[in-house]
Amino acid sequence: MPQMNMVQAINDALRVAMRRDKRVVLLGEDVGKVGGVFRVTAGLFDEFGDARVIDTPLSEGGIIGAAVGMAMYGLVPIPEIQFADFIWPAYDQIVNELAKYRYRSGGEYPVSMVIRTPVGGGIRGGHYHSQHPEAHFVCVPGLKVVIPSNAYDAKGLLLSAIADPDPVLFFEPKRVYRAAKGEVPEGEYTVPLSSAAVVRAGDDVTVLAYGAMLYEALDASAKAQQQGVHCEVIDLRTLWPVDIDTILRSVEKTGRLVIVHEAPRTGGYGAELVSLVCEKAFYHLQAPPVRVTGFDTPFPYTLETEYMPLSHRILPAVLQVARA
Amino acid sequence: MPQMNMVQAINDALRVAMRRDKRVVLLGEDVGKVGGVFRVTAGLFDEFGDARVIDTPLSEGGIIGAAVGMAMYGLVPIPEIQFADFIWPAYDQIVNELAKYRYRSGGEYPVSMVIRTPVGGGIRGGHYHSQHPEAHFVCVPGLKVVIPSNAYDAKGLLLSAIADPDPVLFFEPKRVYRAAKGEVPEGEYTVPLSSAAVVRAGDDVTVLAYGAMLYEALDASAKAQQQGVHCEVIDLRTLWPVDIDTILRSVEKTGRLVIVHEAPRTGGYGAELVSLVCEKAFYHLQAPPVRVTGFDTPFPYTLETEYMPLSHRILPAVLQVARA
Amino acid sequence: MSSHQGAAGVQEPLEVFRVLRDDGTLDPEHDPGLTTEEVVEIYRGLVLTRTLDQRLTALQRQGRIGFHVGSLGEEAAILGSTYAMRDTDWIFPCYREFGSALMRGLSLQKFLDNMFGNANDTVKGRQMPDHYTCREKRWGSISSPVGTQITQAVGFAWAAKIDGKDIATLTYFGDGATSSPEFHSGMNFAGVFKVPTVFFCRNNGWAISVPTERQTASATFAQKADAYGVVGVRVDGNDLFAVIAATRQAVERAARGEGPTLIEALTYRMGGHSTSDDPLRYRGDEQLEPWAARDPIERVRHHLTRLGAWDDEREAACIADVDARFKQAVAVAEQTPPPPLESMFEDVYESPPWHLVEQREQLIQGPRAPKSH
Amino acid sequence: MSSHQGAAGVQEPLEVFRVLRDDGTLDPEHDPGLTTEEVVEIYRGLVLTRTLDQRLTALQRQGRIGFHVGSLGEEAAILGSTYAMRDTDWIFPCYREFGSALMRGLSLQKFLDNMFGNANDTVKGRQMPDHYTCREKRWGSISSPVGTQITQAVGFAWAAKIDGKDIATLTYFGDGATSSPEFHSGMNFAGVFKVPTVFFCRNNGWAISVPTERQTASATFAQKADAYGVVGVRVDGNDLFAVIAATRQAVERAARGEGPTLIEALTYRMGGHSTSDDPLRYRGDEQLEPWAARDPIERVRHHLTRLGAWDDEREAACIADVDARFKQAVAVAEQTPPPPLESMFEDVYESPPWHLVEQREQLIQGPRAPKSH
Ligand SMILES: Cc1ncc(C[n+]2csc(CCOP(=O)(O)OP(=O)(O)O)c2C)c(N)n1
Ligand SMILES: Cc1ncc(C[n+]2csc(CCOP(=O)(O)OP(=O)(O)O)c2C)c(N)n1
Ligand SMILES: [Mg+2]
Ligand SMILES: [Mg+2]
Repeated sequence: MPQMNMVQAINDALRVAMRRDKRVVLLGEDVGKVGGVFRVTAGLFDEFGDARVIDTPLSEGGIIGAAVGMAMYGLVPIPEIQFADFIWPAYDQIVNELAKYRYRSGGEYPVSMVIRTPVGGGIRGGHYHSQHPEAHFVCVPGLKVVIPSNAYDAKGLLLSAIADPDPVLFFEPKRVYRAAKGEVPEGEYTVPLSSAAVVRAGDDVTVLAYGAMLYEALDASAKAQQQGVHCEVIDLRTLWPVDIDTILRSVEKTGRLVIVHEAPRTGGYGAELVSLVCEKAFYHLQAPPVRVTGFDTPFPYTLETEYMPLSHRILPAVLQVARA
Repeated sequence: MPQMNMVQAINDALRVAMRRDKRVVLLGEDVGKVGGVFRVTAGLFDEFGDARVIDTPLSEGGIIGAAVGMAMYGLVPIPEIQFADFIWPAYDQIVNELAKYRYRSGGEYPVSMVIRTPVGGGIRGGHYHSQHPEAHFVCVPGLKVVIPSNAYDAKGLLLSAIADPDPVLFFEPKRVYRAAKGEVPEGEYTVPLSSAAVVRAGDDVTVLAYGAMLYEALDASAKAQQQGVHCEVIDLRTLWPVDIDTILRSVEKTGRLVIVHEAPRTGGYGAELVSLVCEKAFYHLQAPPVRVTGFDTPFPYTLETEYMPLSHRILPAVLQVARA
Repeated sequence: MSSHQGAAGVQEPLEVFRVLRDDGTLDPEHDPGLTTEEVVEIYRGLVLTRTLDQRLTALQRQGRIGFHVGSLGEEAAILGSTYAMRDTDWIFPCYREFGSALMRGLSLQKFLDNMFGNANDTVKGRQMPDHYTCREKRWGSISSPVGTQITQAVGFAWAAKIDGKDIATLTYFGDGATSSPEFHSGMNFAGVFKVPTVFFCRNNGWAISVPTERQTASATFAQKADAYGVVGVRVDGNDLFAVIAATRQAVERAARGEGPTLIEALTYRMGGHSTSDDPLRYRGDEQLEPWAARDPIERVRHHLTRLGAWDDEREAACIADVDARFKQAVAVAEQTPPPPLESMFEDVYESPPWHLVEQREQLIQGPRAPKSH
Repeated sequence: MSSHQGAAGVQEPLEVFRVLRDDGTLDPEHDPGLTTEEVVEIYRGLVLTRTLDQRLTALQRQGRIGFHVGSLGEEAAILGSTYAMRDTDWIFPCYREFGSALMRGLSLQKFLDNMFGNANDTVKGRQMPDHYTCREKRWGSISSPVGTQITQAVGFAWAAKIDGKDIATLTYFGDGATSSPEFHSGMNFAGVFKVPTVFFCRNNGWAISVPTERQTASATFAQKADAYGVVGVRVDGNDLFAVIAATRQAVERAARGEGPTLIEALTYRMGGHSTSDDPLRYRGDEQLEPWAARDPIERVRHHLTRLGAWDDEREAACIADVDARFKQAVAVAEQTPPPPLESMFEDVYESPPWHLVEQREQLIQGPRAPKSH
């Protein structure tokens, strides 16, 4: 099986989807000739041409609005937002239009697409090239939110998302774009949406993580093990609708919960996870759930590694929860 | 003391602020000659003229972007977004600019303003005239989020917000714009931000509510009382930074928590409240916290009273939590 | 030749394209060449539209429906432009064009079902009145937010172009919507990619209480086309024939692969913004007078009367017919029950995920709201 | 006269305003009338800007700074326009105008402190390199998102107008930014309210890899002004004198209460978009040739040499001076420690609320990140 990093795996998924289905089109800023500022769409312009791999004017609202219309027609648009930090000009089209289209039209106009966008910090991007905005989308009924942590899942989840009848935000953790290498099958395969993966088994503490922070959670869990604390680490993969069963199964076993995410703590996605677990497994909890997250500030530049919830901050949280 | 409804109280606060400080300007769609579609700015155009009560072109992004520039100059802009449902085209200016300006400029450019906007359902507005989007703003570092439930607080909180050095989202619960009547002092007074009000004392269950749903929480609490359950109802008034002390004091007493909000449950502000209480008062909790909220669908039209977390849905939740 | 000069070459910016003369005759140079039967048919649609507007406003005043947003005075702009589109073309509406939907084939009953938000409403009672949908007639979905349909109309037509199909879209919006980001992006994308979209701007003088001179400092809306390398035309929106001719030209241009056209239809909002609005707060009734004198329906009637194709008797019969159908449809709509509870959870996703299944059960098992409809 | 005609009256849309002739002389009709000393002073700024660009790119290649976004080829457009503004006017920058900030008085040291994100950085190490701030010189705050400064510049100037002060703003942005919603709203608001803002569009041919013909179908960017009832002018952006003259006219217009001007400066991005970009992927080097032949700095040098006010010796001394100052500033910046941990929690609000106090303590008490700077 070929080795690929996440950029290559996503590129491969796009190629597979475009070869199989003429309706699939890509659009965005710099996705064409230059193949994306992260090279995720490299080579696709040459293979599929200007009508299907489209460099657009600089307007995220225009990109998503046009993609909505394309989807209504019957194409399968995969718009790219160059950095998640620049998705806000399209937020109206996403929240008020895309997410509500099927509902507001009584089912007459289902509108689905996959919005691809790189997220997260750790690339020295400061607060305009590091945001991790899942909380802003998980709270919007009608959207699905997906984030892979490795190359295999990236391709398999993206192919699932493209086939999905609902709009999907597909977040790409750019900190591990190149580092997350692994074996990736050629051709078609899928990783189902709304299915989390238990990536490390353990009985003491459940650690929920996703995207680039999964590796930090794993690193902290390995270190915790040396101190006798056995973590069960779950890669959520789909943030909404989340795989609640896998989470509950683990928490019912461990009774202890740590959640890791890069976004600021307040109003973050971690709060929803805490609440779900409290609602559904309260009496299993033996300690207060803990969120290890970015701080409630804009994402900084020089101090980014202090800002992010890296292994050195996860480990004490895990130990504290284990011993509470 | 004069009796006012919330519309009149807000109008009065604006007048007080504008009379005292020439730097205060209002801008928005239909805020001028016609005095706002809810008449909140009625009479201000006549008193303060076209340069300070400004009807703008139809662009929420333009309104907030221009207001940011005005604030940088030294004016005190109070932009109105006609319905919170239409705030999304301005979301980029709010999230990436307004909220981060002080931080990103190392403190050189503090930018403050009060963005007024009517929120919530119950006026037969369907999903484009009923949204209650606090979750989308509480998760953004740098913003403050305020929502009064009555006329007295509306004026006092608005005057505090206008004097505040940070950007404030001032949500006006339009369902009770006219119903929430009460005595409102003339002239200056303030209700401090980040201070919740215990509006009903009780030992059994803490109920957190705000805006229009406060009345539903109170109604349910009165009914619960008839069944021997004594609720402590807290009107949060400021959603962020929230008055955590008042919340904890109550939960530490009652050990039971019900949160009410109109917005969809998933990723809603209630999740943050559950998480904060779990983090800080876990061992006081005697039952799982419960969220009584709007459903995870776009806000419907015909079935809006079934959608909203009105008294009939709060009461069973309170009784369940009390008896758990 | 630059597009700037191109647009300017078509007409001077302040020139307004007219076909129907004051004496009821048509300028033969631009006459779109409709048969008298066709004009009568459209005329019936105009009368239907205006009559329904009046009846719906009355229903709202009686508290039987919650809201109505009407098109008084703008009927010719709306019906003429829809008429000019081919059946295979798609319409992306704003909220003020029920006349267009009915012309395309939305049934009066379905329209009324939406006004009452009942179980038969095409949008299942989820949206306000006047927010129906009619996909089978290639007619879009209505959103309250201003301007959002514009980029969507562009995306749709662009998709058809990519797919090699000769399909154009027409999108309606008001003068206020030209200030929206969607107008800017939609026009710009359409210009760059030569997308077959007709941008139909109903310049009715107002955005709720904000007059056009507060909306833009440009002398016309049509000239905004120039900023996007797009052809712009200004048409008398109260002249049915001019609207038809101009829209047809735009569709032909689209079909020839020459891309988009911006049409500014000069008309006037003769009523309030909606039933929630009281225009007397910001506008004197005397401002209506010049426009009343050029009423778009009267002008067609004059034209038809001159041809001997219409008279008072036919007018009365036409209105009586509308009234009868309306009464019947209202009666049915009012008796139709509200959408079932569980419908609230449908169509959020193609199929409800676990959390919606849970919430649906909670709602159904739980107590009913006291004021439930 | 309609604004359309007004704008057209100033110049034909495709005409480009030029002052500096190929032979190094100035068109006397439009000569902005600078003294030779003034021109020399600006020329030194141009050399400073270009030299720093080269040195910063080298630093980035050495891994000593993380990023740089340069202005190679656009120096005259940037410095000329800033020079033309009055000291009391405010600049709302994009990310490519460090030459403007230095001209206004940002110290080289502060600039380098920002490039290294150290404790003395005006933005406290919170933003990427090239995202400094300089309020004391009436120079704004840099945001990476494209276009957001445009409406803000309008709001600022509008506020000054409301306050009765004669203050204008100038805002920089690229050709790509004209597609943003902020350009649309900013131009529109400025037109409607006659706001004294100069919209300075650096048309450098590219938005990263997207060429101008993919950005708009309009023949020029200047003509977009017309859509807003605003005056638009097109100037040779590689002609320092033309840029100064056109910008001065815009400021004078603003001061007379006549509102905004859109200036399109025709120039070319001679480097990559930033140090992260490899332009060879989408652009041949031969495309640079015609622009290299009209290099904006060479042209001024030619002009000065002709006047006997500049020569190779002075050039070498000027660059040596820049290099010495640069070396010194880099040395200081590189030795300056990173911002203190607690600074991360300052300036989110005027004073930290309880949750930030808590989080600050958690961070300070907790373990340090392994790769902390
Ligand atoms: C984005 C947005 N902002 C504000 C509103 C509130 N609003 C509804 S209609 C309207 C005026 C629209 O005017 P125009 O585009 O001229 O259309 P018209 O109503 O005149 O047909 C406004 C401000 C809205 N629906 N959407
Ligand atoms: C809203 C937004 N979208 C995308 C980006 C990514 N991006 C950064 S610069 C740029 C191109 C800008 O081109 P232009 O406006 O012509 O300015 P130039 O870089 O040529 O000076 C893009 C797409 C961004 N910063 N902001
Ligand atoms: Mg209008
Ligand atoms: Mg450019």
